Amino acid sequence: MFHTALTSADLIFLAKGAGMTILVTAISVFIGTLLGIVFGVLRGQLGPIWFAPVTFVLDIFRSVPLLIQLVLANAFVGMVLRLHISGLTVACMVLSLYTAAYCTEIVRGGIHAVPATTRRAARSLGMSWLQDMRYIVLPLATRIALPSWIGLALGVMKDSALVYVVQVTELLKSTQILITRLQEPLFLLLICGAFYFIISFPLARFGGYLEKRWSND
Amino acid sequence: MFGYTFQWNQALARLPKMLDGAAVTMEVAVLSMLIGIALAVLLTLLRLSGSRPLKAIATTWVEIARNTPALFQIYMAHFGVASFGIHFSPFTSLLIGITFNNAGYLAENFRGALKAIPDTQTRAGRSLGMSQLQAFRYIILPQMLRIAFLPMTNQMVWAVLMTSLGVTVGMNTDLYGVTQDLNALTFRTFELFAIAAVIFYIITKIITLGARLIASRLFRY
Amino acid sequence: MIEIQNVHKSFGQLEVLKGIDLTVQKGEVVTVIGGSGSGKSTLLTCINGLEPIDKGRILVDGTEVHAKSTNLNKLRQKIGIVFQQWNAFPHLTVLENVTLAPRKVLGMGKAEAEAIAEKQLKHVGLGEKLSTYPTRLSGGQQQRMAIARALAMSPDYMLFDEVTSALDPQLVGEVLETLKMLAEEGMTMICVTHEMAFARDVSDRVAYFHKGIMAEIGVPEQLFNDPQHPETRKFLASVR
Amino acid sequence: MIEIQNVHKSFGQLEVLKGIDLTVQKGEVVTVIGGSGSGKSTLLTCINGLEPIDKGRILVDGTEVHAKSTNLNKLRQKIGIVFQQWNAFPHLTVLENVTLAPRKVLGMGKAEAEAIAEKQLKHVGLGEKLSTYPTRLSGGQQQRMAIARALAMSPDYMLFDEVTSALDPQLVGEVLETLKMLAEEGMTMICVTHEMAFARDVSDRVAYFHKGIMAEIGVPEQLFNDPQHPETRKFLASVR
Amino acid sequence: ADKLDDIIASGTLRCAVVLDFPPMGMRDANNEPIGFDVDYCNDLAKALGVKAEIVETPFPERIPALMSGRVDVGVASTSDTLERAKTVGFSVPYFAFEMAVTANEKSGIKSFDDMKGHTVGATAGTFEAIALEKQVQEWGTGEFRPYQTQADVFLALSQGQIDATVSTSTVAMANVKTGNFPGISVVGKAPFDTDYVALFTNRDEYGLINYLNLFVNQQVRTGRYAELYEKWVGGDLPSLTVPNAYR
Ligand SMILES: Nc1ncnc2c1ncn2[C@@H]1O[C@H](COP(=O)(O)OP(=O)(O)OP(=O)(O)O)[C@@H](O)[C@H]1O
Ligand SMILES: Nc1ncnc2c1ncn2[C@@H]1O[C@H](COP(=O)(O)OP(=O)(O)OP(=O)(O)O)[C@@H](O)[C@H]1O
Ligand SMILES: [Mg+2]
Ligand SMILES: [Mg+2]
Repeated sequence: MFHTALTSADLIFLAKGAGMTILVTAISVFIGTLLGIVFGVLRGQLGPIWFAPVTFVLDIFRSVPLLIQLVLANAFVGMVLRLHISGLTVACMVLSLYTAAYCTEIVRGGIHAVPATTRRAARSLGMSWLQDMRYIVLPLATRIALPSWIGLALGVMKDSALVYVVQVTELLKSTQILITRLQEPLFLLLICGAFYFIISFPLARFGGYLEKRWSND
Repeated sequence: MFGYTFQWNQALARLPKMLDGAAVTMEVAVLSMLIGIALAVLLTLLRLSGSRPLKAIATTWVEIARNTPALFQIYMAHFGVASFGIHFSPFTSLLIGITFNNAGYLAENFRGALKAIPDTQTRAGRSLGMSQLQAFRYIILPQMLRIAFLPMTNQMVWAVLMTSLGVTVGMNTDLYGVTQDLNALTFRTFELFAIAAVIFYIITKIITLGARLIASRLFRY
Repeated sequence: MIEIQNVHKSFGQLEVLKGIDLTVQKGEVVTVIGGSGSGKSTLLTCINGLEPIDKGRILVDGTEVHAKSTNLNKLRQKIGIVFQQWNAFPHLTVLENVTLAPRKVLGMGKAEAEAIAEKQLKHVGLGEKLSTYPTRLSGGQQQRMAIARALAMSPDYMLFDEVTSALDPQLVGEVLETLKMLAEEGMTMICVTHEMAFARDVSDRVAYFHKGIMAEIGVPEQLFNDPQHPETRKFLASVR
Repeated sequence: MIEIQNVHKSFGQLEVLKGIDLTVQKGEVVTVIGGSGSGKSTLLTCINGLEPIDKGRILVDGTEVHAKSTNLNKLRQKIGIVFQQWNAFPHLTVLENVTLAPRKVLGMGKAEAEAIAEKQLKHVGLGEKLSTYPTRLSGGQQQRMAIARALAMSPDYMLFDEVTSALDPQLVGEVLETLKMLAEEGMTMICVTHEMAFARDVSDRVAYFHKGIMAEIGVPEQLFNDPQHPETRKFLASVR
Repeated sequence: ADKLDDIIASGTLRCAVVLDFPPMGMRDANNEPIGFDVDYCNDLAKALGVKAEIVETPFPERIPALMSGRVDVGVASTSDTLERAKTVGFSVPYFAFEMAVTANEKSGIKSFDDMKGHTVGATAGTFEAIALEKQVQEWGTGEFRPYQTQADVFLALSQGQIDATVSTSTVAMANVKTGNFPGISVVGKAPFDTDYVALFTNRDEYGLINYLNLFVNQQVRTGRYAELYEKWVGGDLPSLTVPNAYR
């Protein structure tokens, strides 16, 4: 195949970058999803009007390039608030809210898709709001929302390539560093692309499979 | 309360330059959408075609576009393909990268939209004497575009946001590139990028509202 | 005893119930008929407190449904309700559909809940379908499951809202049979229905609703054979 | 003249048509009845070449439908077909639905196509709905529009596949009236239908399909009053 | 307490260093940071009696990194322009660059003026990028492309995406020497002003700026500056003072 100057140390370096990508993604998706669930449920309870301020704020996260969000958050936290927070933290904060913005819509859609009559039936049996949420809405909404959620999580993983601007050395940045030293751009880029693909592709397919299976019954 | 003195005048004085940048951003986004839609229709047709190699090419395109970061795709369009001696300007590289991404995502949307159109529609067209292509052109395509209109609007928004990644391939005329250049000159990071953020926000709002307007005029059924 | 006293109810501008009075005794079967949009469904959802009311009051065994102090979840345990649209919980098996509320609401143990559920499911003729998912059931079977699900809470009252109107004609019979059986066993029931034969056979009294008013109420023979209100006459003529 | 000669057709393992012979003369109205899955729809889609056949041949005015050399698009212009499922083009107005094929297939000018379309739409009673979108039409109106759309191509033959079976009962009449009118005007028609009264009134001949076989064919009086085949008898008993 | 106190109290000095800017900042075979700026930061930390922490920052992110408190001091070959001094506080210059033109041999460019009409590039946000972009605008022909990192510039140059670049001569020499970029060579000087670069920190940290000034002075006085220059660059030691001017 290729003749390459890539050493095992370099591979470990790349692996560290990949680890950082996964770490940032995992933290952000976890927090973002929790927030998304809270916001999504609240929206359902409060209605669109009362929830409008939150909707507006969340909408900003979907309307401004992530790169700018990161640069701005970084500048704001450090320059304006003068808080000493690591780049990793800023990256996770921004990505979490970014995730939450999309996740709120997914959760709302999932809850909305549970027929009102089914929920009425649950309440008529004497179940409380919480029981209805827990035993009826949660399992049903999950089926509807899970495929989109998988798509979102993978999207966040891909978008996490931008956190290099807050000095977090994730996979793509690690690749660029190695390109600097080894000057084998195509080969290194292919390794990097393959990594994203190998994680993303099967999961995306799995999401598609779930969607198909659950939409059938 | 802040330990930082905002100097908005400094940044606002550069607003005209940033608006020029916004125009370039729109240019890239619109072009990438137009070409992207055409390519996506083509990819959709290829995926429907009986030919295995054509199907494989289309599927590979769609899956790579959807499963790797856009930043990676743009970087690849500039530095990756240059390893073969093919050189694109930053503008072209960015356009290629975003278009590649758009086409992949849109093709997937179109496929979903197609599934929602019953076969009987094609049958009805064919029984009126239309050829396969006529039935697609006059009956399926308009319905497909309608169903996929919302996803297309979202993709347009993403295309605008993706232009910010052009800086990695040396782009400095788009909104993000201009902002970054100005930042290098003045170091007023917060003010400049905040203004850029507002401009991006306004652009995306115009797109979504415009799309709604177009949809209400276009799709009256 | 269910006492409905001068109940008014609007959705926004639209006045759907314009002062309804009706008392249903223990063991009585009251059937409600009337045109679409006359407020029949709304009345049922008011009785078990799913909808608030604007004026008047509803008492169930003396408890005021819409009083602030009323524990609705508790009250609803004694009022079973089955709706027109099948609303099986699609992610649970038939048995789980029926045991869910007894276990989570009444805090019953699994074994006990399952014993009750099996009994009720056999009662409605679904003894063979315990571990089937509702999506695999016909509409009629789904409705009977919904009845069993309500019965598993041992309610004192049952409300039925056009439980057969979304069914294919050949499935209507099996569900009506189940209702008839319940009536014969002495369950107190309010049935909204479009099945006139059923109303005539099973009810103690039949009420005719017209545009938010209870235009007429009486024993079946009288109401069907000698309707007093001109609207009742029109309605009966149209459905025959 | 439509000549169907020993036509066989399978979907995979399933043999759907097992040797059908039928000749329809100019001006004749043939009705096809039969149980679900007996191959009625399949036969119609074979006649206009939407489905290939395995054996036998179909001639329309002497042209073999499934010959390689046949220009199907051209052939289909003389065979109008209307399906059970409404297949209005939802993105076009009623007028555009009807003018599309004349303009794109026949290359007609806009004015000419619209004149023809308006005439046909008036003919089926939709003269007032020209600029409405089909989603705003009732099912019966949609079917009548589909008929006008087919007629606008000035076909010599019309095939109807259970055009009323997806309709609400009160809408069936208006569509059958339209068919009757066409029949009276001398259109050559093959109608698949479940409406026995219609078959009896309008057809010159009625064919009974059973499991891919044309079990019986005859004039309506004979087929309905004195069916020869035991399956025909069974079928007629079941639909009465 | 001011920042100087904070640093001493925390026991760590965090320096923003650009690591794709050889020989000032780069990575060795183990991908560990090395270079002139890295050593300079270590010296500063030693003087303060604390541990040094190298924070890699691309050129465009140097100031945000400082402002966001992610680093204490920039040791990042930062030109001390007046425009920037409105935002951050600079020390006296600690290094001075001559600007050199590096060209792809295929382009036929032999001098700075030959670049007219060609596609040229430089690292976004640097002194030379700003000057070169202005020059291209004055020429009125050709194209200027800013890349995010110095590495991308040389990658683009060797791939033939750009024909020439202006960079600090030290960087140009170091990159050509690595042999990573076949077909490029340093063809001459660029007639830009000498690029004096300074350490920087927050504008209002006078105590720390004072300390930095003294530290730079000490580095020269003790010969450490010459030593590091010999180690990483070699050749004639550039003067850090400006004739006929204070400071
Ligand atoms: N949640 C609601 N919000 C607004 N309007 C409602 C709501 N529920 C019912 N309505 C309106 O109240 C009126 C009475 O509705 P209701 O469902 O009680 O009628 P009904 O007698 O049950 O009719 P049907 O026989 O069609 O079921 C209708 O006009 C209906 O549109
Ligand atoms: N495209 C197809 N692929 C596979 N099987 C098919 C297809 N179309 C029809 N069939 C099968 O062929 C058989 C005959 O179908 P057809 O639609 O011709 O029946 P039909 O007489 O029109 O019935 P119905 O009265 O229900 O419309 C059925 O068993 C059907 O499932
Ligand atoms: Mg109702
Ligand atoms: Mg059929």
